[in-house]
Amino acid sequence: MPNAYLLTVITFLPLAGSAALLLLRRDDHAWIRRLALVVSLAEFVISLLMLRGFDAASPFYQFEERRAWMLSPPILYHLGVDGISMFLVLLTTFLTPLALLASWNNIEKHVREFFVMLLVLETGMIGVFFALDLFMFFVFWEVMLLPMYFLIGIWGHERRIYAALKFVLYTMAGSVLMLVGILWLYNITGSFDLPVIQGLLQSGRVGLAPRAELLLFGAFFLAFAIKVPLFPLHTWLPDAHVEAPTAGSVILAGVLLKMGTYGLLRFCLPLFPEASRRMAPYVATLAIIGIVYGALVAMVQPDLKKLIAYSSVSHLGLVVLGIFAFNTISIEGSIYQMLNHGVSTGALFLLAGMLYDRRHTHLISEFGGLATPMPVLSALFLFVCLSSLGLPMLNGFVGEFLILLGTYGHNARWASFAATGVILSAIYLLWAYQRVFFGGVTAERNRALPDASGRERVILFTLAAVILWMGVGSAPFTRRMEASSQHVLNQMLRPQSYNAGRSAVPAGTAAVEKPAAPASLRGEAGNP
Amino acid sequence: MLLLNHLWIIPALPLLGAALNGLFGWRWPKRATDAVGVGTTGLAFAAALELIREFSRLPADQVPWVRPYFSWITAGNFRAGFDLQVDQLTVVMLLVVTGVGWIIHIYSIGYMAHEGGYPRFFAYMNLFMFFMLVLVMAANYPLLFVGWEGVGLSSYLLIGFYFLRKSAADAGKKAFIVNRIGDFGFMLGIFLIYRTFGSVDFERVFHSAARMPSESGGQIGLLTTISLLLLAGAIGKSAQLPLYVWLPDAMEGPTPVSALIHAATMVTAGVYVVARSHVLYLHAPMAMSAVAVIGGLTALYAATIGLVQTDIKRVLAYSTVSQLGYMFLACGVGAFSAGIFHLFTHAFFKALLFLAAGSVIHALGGEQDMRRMGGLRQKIPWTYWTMLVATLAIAGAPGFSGFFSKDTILFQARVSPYGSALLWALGLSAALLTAFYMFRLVFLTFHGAPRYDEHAVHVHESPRNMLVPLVVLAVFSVSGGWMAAPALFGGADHFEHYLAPVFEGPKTLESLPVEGQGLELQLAGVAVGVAALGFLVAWWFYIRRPQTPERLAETVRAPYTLLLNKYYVDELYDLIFVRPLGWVSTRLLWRAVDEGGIDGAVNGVAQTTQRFGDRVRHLNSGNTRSYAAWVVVGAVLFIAIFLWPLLRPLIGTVR
Amino acid sequence: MSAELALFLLLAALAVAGAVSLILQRHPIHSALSLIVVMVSLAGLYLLLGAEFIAAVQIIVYAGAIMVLFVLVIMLLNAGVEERTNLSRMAQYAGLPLGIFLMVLLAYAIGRSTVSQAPPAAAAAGPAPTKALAMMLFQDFVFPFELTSILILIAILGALVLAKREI
Amino acid sequence: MVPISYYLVLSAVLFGLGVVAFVFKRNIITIFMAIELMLNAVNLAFVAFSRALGQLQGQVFVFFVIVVAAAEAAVGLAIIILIARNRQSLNVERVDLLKL
Amino acid sequence: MLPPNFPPLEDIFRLAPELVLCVFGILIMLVDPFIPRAYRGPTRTLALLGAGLALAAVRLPAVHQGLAFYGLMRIDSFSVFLHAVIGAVTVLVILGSSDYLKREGLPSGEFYALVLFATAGMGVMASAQELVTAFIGLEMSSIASYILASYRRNAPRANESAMKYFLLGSFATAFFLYGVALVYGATGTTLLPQIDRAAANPTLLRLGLGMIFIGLAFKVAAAPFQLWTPDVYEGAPTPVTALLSSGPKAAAFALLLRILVTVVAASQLWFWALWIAAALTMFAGNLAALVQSSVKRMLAYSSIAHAGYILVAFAARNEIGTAAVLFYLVAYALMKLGAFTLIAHLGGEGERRLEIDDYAGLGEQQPVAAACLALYLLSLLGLPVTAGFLGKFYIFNAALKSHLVWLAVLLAVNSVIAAYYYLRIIVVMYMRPAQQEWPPLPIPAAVGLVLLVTAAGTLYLGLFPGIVMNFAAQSALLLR
Repeated sequence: MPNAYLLTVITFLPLAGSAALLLLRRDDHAWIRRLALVVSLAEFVISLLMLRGFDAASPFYQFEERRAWMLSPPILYHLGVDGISMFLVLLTTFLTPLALLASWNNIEKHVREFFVMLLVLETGMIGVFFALDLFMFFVFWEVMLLPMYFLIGIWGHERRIYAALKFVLYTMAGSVLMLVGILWLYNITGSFDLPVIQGLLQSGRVGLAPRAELLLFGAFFLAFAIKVPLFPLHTWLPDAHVEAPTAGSVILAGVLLKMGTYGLLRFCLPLFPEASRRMAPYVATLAIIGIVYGALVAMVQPDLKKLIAYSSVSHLGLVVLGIFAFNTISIEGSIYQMLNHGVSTGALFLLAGMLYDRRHTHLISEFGGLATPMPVLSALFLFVCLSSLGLPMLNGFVGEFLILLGTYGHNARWASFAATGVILSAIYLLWAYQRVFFGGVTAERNRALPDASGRERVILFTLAAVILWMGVGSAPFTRRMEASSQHVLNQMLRPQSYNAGRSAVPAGTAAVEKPAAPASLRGEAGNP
Repeated sequence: MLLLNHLWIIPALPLLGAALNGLFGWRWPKRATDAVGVGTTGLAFAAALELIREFSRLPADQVPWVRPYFSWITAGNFRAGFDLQVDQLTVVMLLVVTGVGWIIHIYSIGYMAHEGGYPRFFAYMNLFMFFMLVLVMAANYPLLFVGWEGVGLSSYLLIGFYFLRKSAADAGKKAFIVNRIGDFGFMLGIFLIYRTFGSVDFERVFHSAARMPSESGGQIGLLTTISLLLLAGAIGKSAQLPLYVWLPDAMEGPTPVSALIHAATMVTAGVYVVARSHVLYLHAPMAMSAVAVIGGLTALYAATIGLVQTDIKRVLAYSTVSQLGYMFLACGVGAFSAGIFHLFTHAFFKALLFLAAGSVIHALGGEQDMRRMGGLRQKIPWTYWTMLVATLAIAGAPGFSGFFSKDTILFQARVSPYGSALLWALGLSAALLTAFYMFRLVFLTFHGAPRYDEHAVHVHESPRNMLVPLVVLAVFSVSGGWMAAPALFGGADHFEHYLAPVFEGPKTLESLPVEGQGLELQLAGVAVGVAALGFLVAWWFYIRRPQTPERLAETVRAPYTLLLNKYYVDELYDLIFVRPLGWVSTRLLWRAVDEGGIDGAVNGVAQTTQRFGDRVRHLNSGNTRSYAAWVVVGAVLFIAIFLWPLLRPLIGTVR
Repeated sequence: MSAELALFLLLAALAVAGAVSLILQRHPIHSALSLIVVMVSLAGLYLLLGAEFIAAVQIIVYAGAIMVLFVLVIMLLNAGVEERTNLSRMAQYAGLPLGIFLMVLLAYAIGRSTVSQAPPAAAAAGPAPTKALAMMLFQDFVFPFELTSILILIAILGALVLAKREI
Repeated sequence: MVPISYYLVLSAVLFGLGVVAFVFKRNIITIFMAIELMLNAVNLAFVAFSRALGQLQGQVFVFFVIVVAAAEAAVGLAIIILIARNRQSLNVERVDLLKL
Repeated sequence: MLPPNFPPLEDIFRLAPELVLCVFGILIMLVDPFIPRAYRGPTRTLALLGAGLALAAVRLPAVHQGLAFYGLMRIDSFSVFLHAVIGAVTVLVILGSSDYLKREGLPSGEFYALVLFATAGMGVMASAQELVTAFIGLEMSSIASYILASYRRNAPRANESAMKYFLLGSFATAFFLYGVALVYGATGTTLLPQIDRAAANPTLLRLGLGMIFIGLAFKVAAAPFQLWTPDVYEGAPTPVTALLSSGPKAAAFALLLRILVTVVAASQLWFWALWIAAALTMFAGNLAALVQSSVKRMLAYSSIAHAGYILVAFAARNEIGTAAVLFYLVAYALMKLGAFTLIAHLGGEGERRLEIDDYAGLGEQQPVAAACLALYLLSLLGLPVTAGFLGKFYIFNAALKSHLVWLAVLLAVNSVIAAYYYLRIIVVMYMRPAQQEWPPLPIPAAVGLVLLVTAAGTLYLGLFPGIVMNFAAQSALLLR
């Protein structure tokens, strides 16, 4: 079987690349950049191989790799991909080269280390999406912190150290509790293997007391909610974004935030359905608050990057809402919205970074009337803004629409409140756009700013193309997510939850057939 | 059958034009831009005609003719496809959009000749055409919404065309955001439709809706809710109360834009949607009356503001709002075909008015204030006469298109089961005011003595490529009405019959007894009389006794200023919504909650930990005796724990 | 009240008195002497308990060697009267009271616990306890015994490293 | 025949006094003496127990304790001498370079 | 021709490591006087040889497991494991200290001899199952440590740390000893396996075990007995600190563990004490470390915190916990040895470069050293793919196995607090420019070797803990 090691290769290729980078002379910047770019592009191409041979109809993990890693406690080297993780990995591998290009020549110090960090980070993120063993998942989850920490802390702006520490401590606070949760789960089920645990819990062979389930849910949820970030836990985000270098912001917004929502989708819902249902109203409330709150705060930000950061809070609130509406449409919408947000917000940060390269500031008041000196950049900026505010035929709309549609089917009130975000996003984005690009040129020094360079055009037009494509032809994506997001809901079905009649799946949107055990469940069900 | 099978060609043509002009326009010669911009639209027009020809051959049972192309959004069992459809309603809209659109494009060549960003302008215009066509040809709500938002976008771009002017940029933003507020309702409407009917395709929705029982007047059932939600969107798009505020500001855009988007086509999208969803509305009486009332009120309200405005384009803007009110009124009383008919005629004469106004502005070198016009009749006769025609049409002079459409609406308002005397009165008074302010406009602009500096500006008639469109539109403004002239005027009401398959609504005309016809005659007479009255007052004010208006304004100061300032609605909204929002976001949410509350808490925890750390650190005083003391403390503590069973009784005795 | 008890009480009183005066004396020499008193009285108690050998060792090694060492060092450093500084509030307000409380606690707990008293016959273990002691020391406990030799070695080494004058 | 618990109480008292002394005294040498006092208390306990149990082990342990005490004394006094050399005070409270 | 009651040869084998160490210690003492001061080669070689041989000799007890010397000693894979750890520690310490001694101009012969003797003592503690023997082992290592602590005779700080260590240490020892006496009195034996069997006097037994706990708790620097640690570690010569923080601590933990596992009464009695001590210790260490300005002292506090983590595993009182403790001891020894050795090296003449701020810009000056230090710190922090993480992971696992959820949560909270100050050093090293210029110090071969071993070990255990962990788990099982 040719795909036997595909996932391993995808996961560790960037790591190998970074090792290779270390072999280069540290002042040989040209080659360092080239090598890094080549690696990341190769990575992207290889990751595309997943599409070939990916069975869209199957809800189960594919290209699985399962090897024993440690014996006591039994920890596996277990990779696998399904319709959810595949696209997130593709997003990662797609954004990384762009991030590399974006930081082509605005990194002054430690160029080699910078690219090394970026590649290590890529490995970490991909690992998070592939790992099917809770221990492995946690390892990648934590490892990925470090490069980000350095990216912000070393190559960031003025208050970078504060931001970096805040980022790490926030995340750790959550993830350490998740570790407790993972081990507790292990002591209950005797396994770290996600499919096995899933099977045990779902078949009722191992039961969770409601209280225990709630606590476990909390332990996992907190970690993910911080990462997302959900409303009251979001304050690390603006700082991190503002201080991070462009590439850092892009990856942070593009991928890292998705790890939170991914975690919710992959662990919280399937493993702790009852708790999820019980907490859903509260989570949804927070999500909605986040949507409105983020938008409103974004509206009044004087700093472009901060504005985008808060807009992320708003958008991801929507994603969380979609996830906790428990139906196929909204969940598919959420997954799709993760990708959209990755692309659009990534693009926004890239654009902000380009402005920064020219003027070394993010303050909106410093700009104004830029449409005159740089028509192309401004046109593309508008395009991205439109996609981010959910204009139909651009990617953003599809996700929002599906989420709201599905949520409306589940709870009309939630959807109605959430939909106000549609208005607000238009307000803050267009207002910011107007202040930056419209009107006469306010500051003289802005008059001579150069328009988008060749490199920048490559980046931006690529993104624009993707935005348009995902907006018009969403079917090829959603078709591959269908089975998996359906599967998430099926995994939420427990015998008792039937009798309780609290099946959160609205009739019609979710087939109610008992899911067969995943291939990997056979063999070693029920470790000691 | 080429076009029937390839409906997509029609929207695709302008899109192509937009793409070409947008990408390469800036390095092309101007002529190429014209060719692409106007050519694609013209082709679209031709294609539309061809389509209508083919469509007329279609057996009735194949109407509406739906063509699915590719599926756009699919999730679960939800599917929104890129499906286009054709039926009589679509045909009418197609004619208006492509026809008027094309004419206006031609006009723009002359009008925009000396503007910067020429290709950009045509790219935006074509983009608008594309979205508008998608809107009218869409076969399901999401796709309609695509067009809906798309035209909003293009209008945003075109209003903000002179983006160097802050007012223009603001106006564009305002238009988009206000529309968004309406769209918010529209989206919810779509969601509810899906939840109710399990589909968003027109055919299935209407089919199943038709079989649902009609909801009684008072009750707000599913259908009513849906209809009201959709109505919210329509109100936003068609600038009805209370979301009309964006349209007058939208006049910041170039005049052809005002003519095409803010008079002829886009703003009528709301009417189109209501008409398109008439099945839902007919089952929701309450929604119907909501439509009617809003329409009627808007018609009157906007007209009153129009009375005193001095900016020529703003007058026309408010008149547009008012006329849209008429259309809503028509739909509200169940006379959908009448509404569409008025849409049709209005497209011609209002476009004509705008273009003529544009011609005037062009002639005066950008002057828009009527107080600095006058006596232009001889200088720009073509413009004058065409404008006069349009004015007569809108005022409802017998024989002109406006007469028929408006008359039908008023009549329906009176007699239809949904109608009432009140609605009729609203419409009638609006008609009066309309006649007055339109003639006021004409008199102020073309009659009397010139009030502009004749040495500074030398007035010149517009070039031919601007005049030809005026003439063409003038012709339609007159003749457009005859195709719908009711029977009693010797006309054979083609229009009503043509749309009949779409609106199997109340056929009031056929079911009308003889005295009903008499009634219609009387009503028509009243309407005409009212219009004439308006004309006379205007004549009296501005020709006979030109100083009267000032005196009047002096005598009734308060109402005058109120009208002059458009009832202070903008200020009101600013006070109620905009400022509080900004304040809350900045002071409360950002500073207080975010930085003060949450971040404060986080940093507070950090500092508290530090402080604790300092405490613990100071246990290490460096003095060995203290350490020993701590050892003793620990020893006692632990021994107490270990000997607990031994000590408990002791403690008991102590108590 | 038997003579033995009387003797015990006397010696005990002496020991406690010595300990107390160790605490109260201000000059190290006096403290050292009072400690010697304690040790000697303890040796007496050992005799009462029938541990002649230990009693001897106590006198020779402890009172003899170790305490002499102490006195020597005191002389060497001619340490004067100790100054009763009270820099450690902890020791003053927590250490001392709790120390006394600890003493009471221990005394109480131990006194309350009834110790299994072996029959006096077995008490005089074997004819010549010292011989038996030697046997035990050099057979059962030969390993720790050897270890103590290393311990002494370490001590010598330490004294050598730390206290020798030059370097 | 004196009950063994008398001895034990005595040893406890002595031990406690040692503790008190340790906390109370300031002169390093006397503090060290306090430790010796505690060790003596331990020895007394050992001997008493060995008597009570009718074994000799206790006495052996005492022997070991004494040896250890001797070793400690040697090293401890050496350290004290160093202290006295490096700073002209034997007051334990004055020896506080290392703190916080 | 051996005397009649000479112990069987087996016993000699079983105690081979200790014997080797003592023999070489004596050997060094004999050789040292005959070689000139400046010439340090031979003693170091001898010391390394001795430590190395001792480490190798661990093989012997490994194959001849069983009781020795009338059951005073118990050689099982538990003690073998610890002997291996301690031996390795000694080798590394000797390697790491040689250059330091030369730099500071300290006599090396006595130093090595003392290190070897101390190690022997620790070995005894690790395998003794008779309390007095254990006590003597304890004293061996302690007294040797006192001397080593004040090895820089003329540095007042060194003397002070020695004094504090000595006074408080013997104070605690007295408690321990009194405990032994009481246990003996209560049960009539000091052999751990027999304690449970003997018809015990409950109160005395409780008291005795309690006193023993107090004594050992002091040795492992558990709160509230932890106060001596920072002062002693800071004052002592850094290589000695490296030894103290790894060796004696491991031995003390071993003894504690053996008692806990062998004596059921103890494990019942101690539970709450362990719980409280663990919680207190974690917080005491981390909170105080939060506000330190000297790297050395901060690491001293952090070692307190880590003792707390280990105590959590104690409180779990199950095989997993035992295994976790063993694994953690290894990981911990690696990290601390590496860190302290590096600090000793970076400290420079007379250990003057100890402030955190002095490390500013180290990442650029000495990338290798900075990278190693960062690795140790991250491992102490408990970030994955380091030994520290897995150690913590196993501890969590053990705690949750016996449902100590809240203790686990406290541990979690603490590791977040800890993250702050570990990361702070990394921040300074990599994200701040150097203030005043310290001359970059080339890393000598021996130190480099230590760094290599410890760093590699930290990473390796972080990725493949299998070997060590299985060994630990198995010895934990055999301990019962």
